[in-house]
Amino acid sequence: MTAVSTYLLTGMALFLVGLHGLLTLQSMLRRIIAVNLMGSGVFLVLTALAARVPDADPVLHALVVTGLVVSISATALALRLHGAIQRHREDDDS
Amino acid sequence: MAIAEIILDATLIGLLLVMGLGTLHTRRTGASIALFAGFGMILALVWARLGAPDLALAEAAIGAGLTSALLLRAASITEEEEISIPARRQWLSWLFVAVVFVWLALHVIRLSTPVDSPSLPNLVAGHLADSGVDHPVTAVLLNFRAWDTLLELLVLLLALLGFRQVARRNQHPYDADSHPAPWPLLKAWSRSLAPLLVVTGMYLLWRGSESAGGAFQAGAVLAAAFVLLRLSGQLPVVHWSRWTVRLAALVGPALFLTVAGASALAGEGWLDYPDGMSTPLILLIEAAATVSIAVTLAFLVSGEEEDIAE
Amino acid sequence: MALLIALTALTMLAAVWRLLNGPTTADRLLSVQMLGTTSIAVLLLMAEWQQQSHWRDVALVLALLGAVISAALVQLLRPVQKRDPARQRGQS
Amino acid sequence: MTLLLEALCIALLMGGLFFFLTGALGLLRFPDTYSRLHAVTKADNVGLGLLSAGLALSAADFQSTGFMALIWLLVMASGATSAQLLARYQREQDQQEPPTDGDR
Amino acid sequence: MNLALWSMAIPLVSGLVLLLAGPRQVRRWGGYLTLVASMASGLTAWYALQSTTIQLRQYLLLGNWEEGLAIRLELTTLSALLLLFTALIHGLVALYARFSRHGISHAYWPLSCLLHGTLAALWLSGDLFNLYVTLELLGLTSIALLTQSGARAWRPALDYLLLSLAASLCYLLGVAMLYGQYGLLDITLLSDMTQNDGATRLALILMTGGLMLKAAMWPLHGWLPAAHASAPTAVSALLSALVVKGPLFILWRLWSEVAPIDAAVQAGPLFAAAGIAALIGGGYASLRSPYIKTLVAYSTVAQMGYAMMALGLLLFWQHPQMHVALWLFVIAHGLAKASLFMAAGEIQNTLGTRRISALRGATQTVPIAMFAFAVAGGSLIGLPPSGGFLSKWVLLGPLLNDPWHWPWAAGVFLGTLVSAAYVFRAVIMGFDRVHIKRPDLNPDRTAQWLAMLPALLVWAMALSGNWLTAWLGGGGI
Repeated sequence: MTAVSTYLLTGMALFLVGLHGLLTLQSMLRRIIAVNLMGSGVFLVLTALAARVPDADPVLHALVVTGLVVSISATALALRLHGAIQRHREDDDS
Repeated sequence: MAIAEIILDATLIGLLLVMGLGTLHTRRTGASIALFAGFGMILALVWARLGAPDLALAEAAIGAGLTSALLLRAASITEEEEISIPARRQWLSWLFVAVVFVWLALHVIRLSTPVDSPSLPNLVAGHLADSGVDHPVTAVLLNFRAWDTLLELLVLLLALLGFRQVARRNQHPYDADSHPAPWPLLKAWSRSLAPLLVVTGMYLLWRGSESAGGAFQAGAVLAAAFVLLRLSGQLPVVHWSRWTVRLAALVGPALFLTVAGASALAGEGWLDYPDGMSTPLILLIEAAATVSIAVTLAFLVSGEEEDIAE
Repeated sequence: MALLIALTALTMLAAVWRLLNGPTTADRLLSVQMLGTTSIAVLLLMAEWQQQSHWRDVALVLALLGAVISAALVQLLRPVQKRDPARQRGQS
Repeated sequence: MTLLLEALCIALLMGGLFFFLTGALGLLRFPDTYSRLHAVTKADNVGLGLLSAGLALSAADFQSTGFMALIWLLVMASGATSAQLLARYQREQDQQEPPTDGDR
Repeated sequence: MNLALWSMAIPLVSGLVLLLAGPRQVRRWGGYLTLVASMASGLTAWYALQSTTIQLRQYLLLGNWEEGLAIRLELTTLSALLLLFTALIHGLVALYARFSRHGISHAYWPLSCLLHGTLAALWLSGDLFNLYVTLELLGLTSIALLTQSGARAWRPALDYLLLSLAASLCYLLGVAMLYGQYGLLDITLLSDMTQNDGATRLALILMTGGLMLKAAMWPLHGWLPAAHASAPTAVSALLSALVVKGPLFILWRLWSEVAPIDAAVQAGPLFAAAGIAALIGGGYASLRSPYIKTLVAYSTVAQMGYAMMALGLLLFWQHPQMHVALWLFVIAHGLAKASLFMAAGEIQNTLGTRRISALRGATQTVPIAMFAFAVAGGSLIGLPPSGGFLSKWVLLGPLLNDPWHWPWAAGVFLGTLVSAAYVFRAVIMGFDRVHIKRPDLNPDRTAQWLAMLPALLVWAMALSGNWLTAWLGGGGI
């Protein structure tokens, strides 16, 4: 059990926890967080794979940087939609 | 020594899992979001532990910083809600997750030994001298796989476009009427913090060609400075309807596309920088990309509402 | 050195406990701040341990962003309590 | 001399660790938000200060020492400011709601 | 190769130009610029297609770096054809959006241009991670387009966004596992290396799951009807005709190139079976739908079943004719679906209701749109001599030769019956002359004719069937 494999497994676990959350949770905010967790899990798998070689694989690091940006932009969009839906509902109620 | 490393790994992984589970399943929204912010910090430590400085920087700025700011802003307009999950079928779904995990784990564990044959890290190291920069991650991002980065900038741009379209007619959650005026202390603090952020952003950009750092990290830090100043009410609302603002958001992808097109027309091919020009071109593109990323992230995080009169 | 790092990291567990159990929002923000400071300490120690200076950059960014977040969020969180729809509409 | 320096360095690092541990303990055990605030900020600032001092002693160059000093100052300032802000925020909350309802 | 790159760059650049220009300018000439861009892109794609007849497979290693290090862009006859198809559909939809009376907001133009460019990048890419980025880009563009119809699209857009993110993360995890095992991202290089072992299969399963979710393939189609039906008409047309085809293309490349051949043969029947389930399930849902646009959206789910079936049988038998059938089908469906959505939108706008019962008497009130609906529907059913017929004919050819394959053929016939049922349900209602629903507005004749245009093209496809089959047959696997 090397450090790399433990982190690989942790990444997988986070991915699954996120997926489970996305599918079972009711609250939209939590589901958005869940998708973020899935992303972190995948990035952890990628980075753990990068750590297998002595000087860490720069290609994988670049891929994760790219992925991080995707995830924040999508999160911002999702949260905006969520907020808009909430306010819309409030307006309808009144 | 080895034992100490195991303790460190175990602590980090334990924290990661506890916070990951907690952020999804704790009852209060506030706790959930605070846990998520902490999760980002731990993740930055994990990247450091795995020898990925670029990721640690990006995570510290984006994951721990901007994403939690986003979530908190969202929570501030959401009613505090307590979630209660029906406990009946809960264990069944977790059992299913556990089974899938074991199945995945059996395959994934085999990947922990490196591949021997054509290994990209060696290729990167071999061509680093020709790439125009000294830092391998920057070389991959802006030279070897520049096409990914170009499309990435478009992703960011499209997120912003989608973001702007939602709730255009509604009022923005953060407007001066519903929030109390910022405390003077906050104002003073942000006035002294913002220049430091700007300097750090510039520093990260400048260091990017030789060491960890680069456009994404620098852009995120600059965006944080902007958000802070906006929140403490020291910057006016930025309007998308001004063409300068649009230009700032577009300059990164536009310049990148221009370089790509020009190199296809006049040079060797799409995104093939001419000899000797790689370093200045990469620096130029990075600087432009930083501006675009900073502006876009600032819009996304501070959630500016704009031209309603349009 | 590694042991020192590990022990410092262990103190984060306390912050997580406080995060999970609250009871007030200020407590949680405080724990996040504590987590941030501890992370910075760990990063500085790692920089010394592995003799690599870029962890200090990370620590700096973390410190800066932590400061931004805790300052900005206090401001953002304030109106939550006031957001009682009926009362708000009554005022406007 | 070097021995003395090393001993001092280790002592400082240990001191830093001690303050982190006490801070954690305070966060766990202190009864209300204000005292926890007090515990965390004090312990964190001193802890990080001692750690950076210890590391600075063994550091090779001035650049890293300067960096650590900057980070420490930043954390201290940020800690002080956000402690202020948090305390005020908490007071605002307490004033709004009866103190018995501490669950917010 | 450069021609194909221009075909991609032209819409991207025009998208950026449109963003930079102020709303007033975009309102004035945005539509025209989009039309010109799609035409120019189509023209370059046409020349690229010509060049592939000389050299079947061209590739470009970006930045002229070594194989494996660089991102590979690939131009085959198929990708050139898809470039042309994208430009064509984009142009047709832009024509409709520009001249229809129920105009579209100015924000539509840059987004549709960027969508076109993204798809072009996807058709050309030969790198697993680059495909991930194009997928994300495609997803976000679709969301941005979707949110144009305002508050009622928010909820479907959010669901779509979250699912699409989860799907791309599944895909990315698969990519990570492949990279972990083989150390490569380049599809062409990977295709020589992959072995049929557990980790590879797992990676393929993860990626397939993600892509099927993105392509709304049965059983992962739940998000599609709400999303596609709530978008503005022109956007629905683009989403249904083009966007779902992107993940399908990646799926095809994955299984026909990356996957080891024995794994592909094992997976084939599963795909085909899911395809039949999609045909029947989607068709039934479409038949039961109370709204016009939902009917059309569910029909996309059903029709993707044919694509999945063709893909599955292609993998199962490795029969090149299935490859032709698959892509003929994609093109025919794209044209027909664009027409169908535009006609549905026109009918809906004119009659002022979304309900399908409003179609009563539509042959009299909105005759041209109704005719377009019927004509496009005819292609979906596969009436000769439409493009839909052509693709089905190619698909059925090998199925009918061998008695053992007849069950699959029966599946196709069953699917045809179901699609006939839901198309005729709407059309027959249109001929009802007793309970005519009077239109709220004057019918917009130009827009109706424009909605008809793709339907006419899909029938014209049968005339050029020889070329298409030759191109696809020659440039295939």
